[in-house]
Amino acid sequence: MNKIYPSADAALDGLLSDGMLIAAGGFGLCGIPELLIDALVKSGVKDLTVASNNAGVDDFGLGKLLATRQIKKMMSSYVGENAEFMRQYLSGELELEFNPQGTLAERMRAGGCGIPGFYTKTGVGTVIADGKEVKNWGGQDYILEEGIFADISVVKAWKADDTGNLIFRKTARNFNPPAAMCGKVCIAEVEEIVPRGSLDPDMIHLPGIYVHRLVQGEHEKRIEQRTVRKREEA
Amino acid sequence: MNKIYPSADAALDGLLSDGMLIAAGGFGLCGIPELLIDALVKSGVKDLTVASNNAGVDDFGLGKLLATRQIKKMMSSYVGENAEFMRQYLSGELELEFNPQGTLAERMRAGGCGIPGFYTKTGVGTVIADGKEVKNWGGQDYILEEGIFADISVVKAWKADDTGNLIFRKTARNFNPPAAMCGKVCIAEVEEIVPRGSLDPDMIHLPGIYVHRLVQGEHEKRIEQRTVRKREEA
Amino acid sequence: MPWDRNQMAARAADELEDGMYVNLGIGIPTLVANYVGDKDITLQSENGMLGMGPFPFEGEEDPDLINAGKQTITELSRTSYFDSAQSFGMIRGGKIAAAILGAMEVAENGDLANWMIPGKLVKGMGGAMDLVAGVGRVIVVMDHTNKHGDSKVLTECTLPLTGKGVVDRIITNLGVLDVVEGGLKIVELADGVTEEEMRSSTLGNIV
Amino acid sequence: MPWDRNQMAARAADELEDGMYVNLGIGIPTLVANYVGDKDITLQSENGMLGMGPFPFEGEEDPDLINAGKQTITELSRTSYFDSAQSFGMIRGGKIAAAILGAMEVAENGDLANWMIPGKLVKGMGGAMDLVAGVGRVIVVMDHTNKHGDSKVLTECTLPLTGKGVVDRIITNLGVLDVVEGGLKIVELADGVTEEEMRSSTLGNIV
Repeated sequence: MNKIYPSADAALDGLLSDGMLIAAGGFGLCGIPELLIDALVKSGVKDLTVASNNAGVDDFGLGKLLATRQIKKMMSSYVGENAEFMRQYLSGELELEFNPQGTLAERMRAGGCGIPGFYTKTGVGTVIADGKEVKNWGGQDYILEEGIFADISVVKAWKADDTGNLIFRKTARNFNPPAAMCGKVCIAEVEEIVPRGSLDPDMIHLPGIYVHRLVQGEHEKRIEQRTVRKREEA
Repeated sequence: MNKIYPSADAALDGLLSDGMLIAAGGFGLCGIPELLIDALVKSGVKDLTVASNNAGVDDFGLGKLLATRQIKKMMSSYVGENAEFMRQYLSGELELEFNPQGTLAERMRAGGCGIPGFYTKTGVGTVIADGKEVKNWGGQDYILEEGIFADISVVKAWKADDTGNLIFRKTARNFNPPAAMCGKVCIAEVEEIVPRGSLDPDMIHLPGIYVHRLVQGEHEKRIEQRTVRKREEA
Repeated sequence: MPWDRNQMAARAADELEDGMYVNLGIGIPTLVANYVGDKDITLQSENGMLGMGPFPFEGEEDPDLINAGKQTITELSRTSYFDSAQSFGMIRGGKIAAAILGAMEVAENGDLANWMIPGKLVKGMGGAMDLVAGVGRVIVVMDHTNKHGDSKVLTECTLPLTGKGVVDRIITNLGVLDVVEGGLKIVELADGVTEEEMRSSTLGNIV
Repeated sequence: MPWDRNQMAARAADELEDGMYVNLGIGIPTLVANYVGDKDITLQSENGMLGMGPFPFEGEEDPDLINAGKQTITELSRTSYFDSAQSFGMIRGGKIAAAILGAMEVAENGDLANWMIPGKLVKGMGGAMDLVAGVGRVIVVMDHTNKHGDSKVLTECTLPLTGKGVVDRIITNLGVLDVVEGGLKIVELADGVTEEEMRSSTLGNIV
């Protein structure tokens, strides 16, 4: 059972259709599936709904799919870094469904865990609660949020073994595991593929059962806000 | 901020009260908090409700707390290994709330994650669904299950650093992370405590924020079913 | 001649395809692992493991490494460990392609009873209700009749259910039945078992 | 004289106790880290990290290591990483003792608005709604008035809410207010700020 594909294009082959729902990993530009986003652009698939915490910047990440107008709707928590996004949104070309960040992450995990709905107090008393079912426990209102069941997931990990077991690196883990879990088919791009047995079974962040296709490639890993401190003089 | 206590007794000091709800990690006799169970026996705390997948065996694990009649009610999925349990249950001395195993694990995680309720199709159409709210998504019924919010959690890990970051070993992980998450206070017993910085930050199974008190000790780690195969003759 | 336990296990193994993640119950289902041959099958143990290996060699038992039946086992090069919430997340989420399970009773509508006999000692459902509700395909492997000779394939279950309408295929010593619209369909008969024999041993409606 | 940004941050740092896990928002709250002194405080970054360290030395930036403001940071010996579902699980589950956040408006009943100005560009709430709903204690640090001199401590918020009745304490350049039954209570005044000055700069009811 080979999960390794020679390119991001090949890894998406046969999986795409217009109007589909894609869950994408990453936070800001950190841990985003760069290669798969480029392949989505190339594929020309359109009218996409994309569940992703952010929408990239104008010329990187999901911003590339916005530039080509392939996205119809975003499900996100923060889209402040993307001018083209704002232009399309304000002109009515793009739909936007805001989700509190934790609600978005939990909705993805819930979808992956077969949970169609869960209650949270996040957003109670705000616009986020509009139209949502409310239930009270112990005097506190909670709103019903629904699991996200995506058609495909596109995620980025650090290392994989050939059975699809994944390891992430530092804060590049972020939304990648929950995004991977909620897709019917999950495609993962990684920096390195190692033979099975190379990774410690106790230290797998995402078991291979969640990962259907793998592609290895070079990543730009652009930094959004380069903040540094001065070395003290010795 | 010292989290390390010299003994299991000391680690429970000031936390116990009759009638409290305790979440315990472990599956069968694997990964159970042996030392903390012994300390609970010694403490004499009574009328406990214990959420734990199993109830130990007659002379080990939670069976010890059953023998002393300190448990009023168990929330479990499988209690077939414990004759004293059955005797107390059938004589009406012990209450029992059966939970499907995955529902129990998810209820613990939910409690730890501030989720008071979630929907699952596990148990629909069975006695488990009796009296529970039902909701339909896409033609399929789901039942509402509630988060477990425990007073304390007692868990067993392999290693800890002094800030409470935990690592588990193989299938001894099981219910320990969700049990740890759902307690107001979590006490963890471990085989080894290492200095902070000794564990890879990418490879922490349970961050120290969930762990309030730590104790190191020797574990019997009894095997319930010793199954082996013969070495083929060379 | 009806199939024996090993033949039933071998027939059940035919249900498995390359690349599948599978959960095997205790009893005959456990034997299925012996018949997967070259197929790339990954076994889940619902206490928190994918890639379950065989029993350890004597002296190499590890108390931290057991399966859902609490037996000592081993790991493989593909193995990963995770906690119980994650384990049942993948079960409930439909990531496990198939579960092969034993049963006390199966009904013509796919109802399954395999966890409790009222009046007898109650042990609990463990992970069975989660498995039958969550996995892609539920295959039951069992003797067609109980020790009294009564059919275990019924019009309606008499025991408390593990799941409602959850069984896809039934493999017994007499052959293979599918749960379809309106009842059960004979897919295959064991060598020498006649359709008549299958029908007369089955209380559930065969369409 | 009213407090400056650093004095406000130092005052906010007094709220923190040994052993606390804390989330700091952007702006003045970020400065709080400079004033925790010897206290054993662990900073959470909600993108998936506990034990956030300072900015890296030049040339040591790691694109895989950023905070919730997307700035490059470093790790400490206590650091652990986890995914976003786990991160907000600990926030929603009340495991974070306190969040110190900026605000556009706070009302006398603890309502908080800090994510959106209608008619202006909408950027999104990020993790702010989760934080104010979930953490043990919400401390707002902000200037008492906006650049037009209007009070930001109101009877009722005019902007879309981030959370309803969520604020516990407000630290401004004029002093410290607590949200209590019936309105706001003056806890402390900045050096040289009079009660009269605090009252006249505050639209919300001071009890």
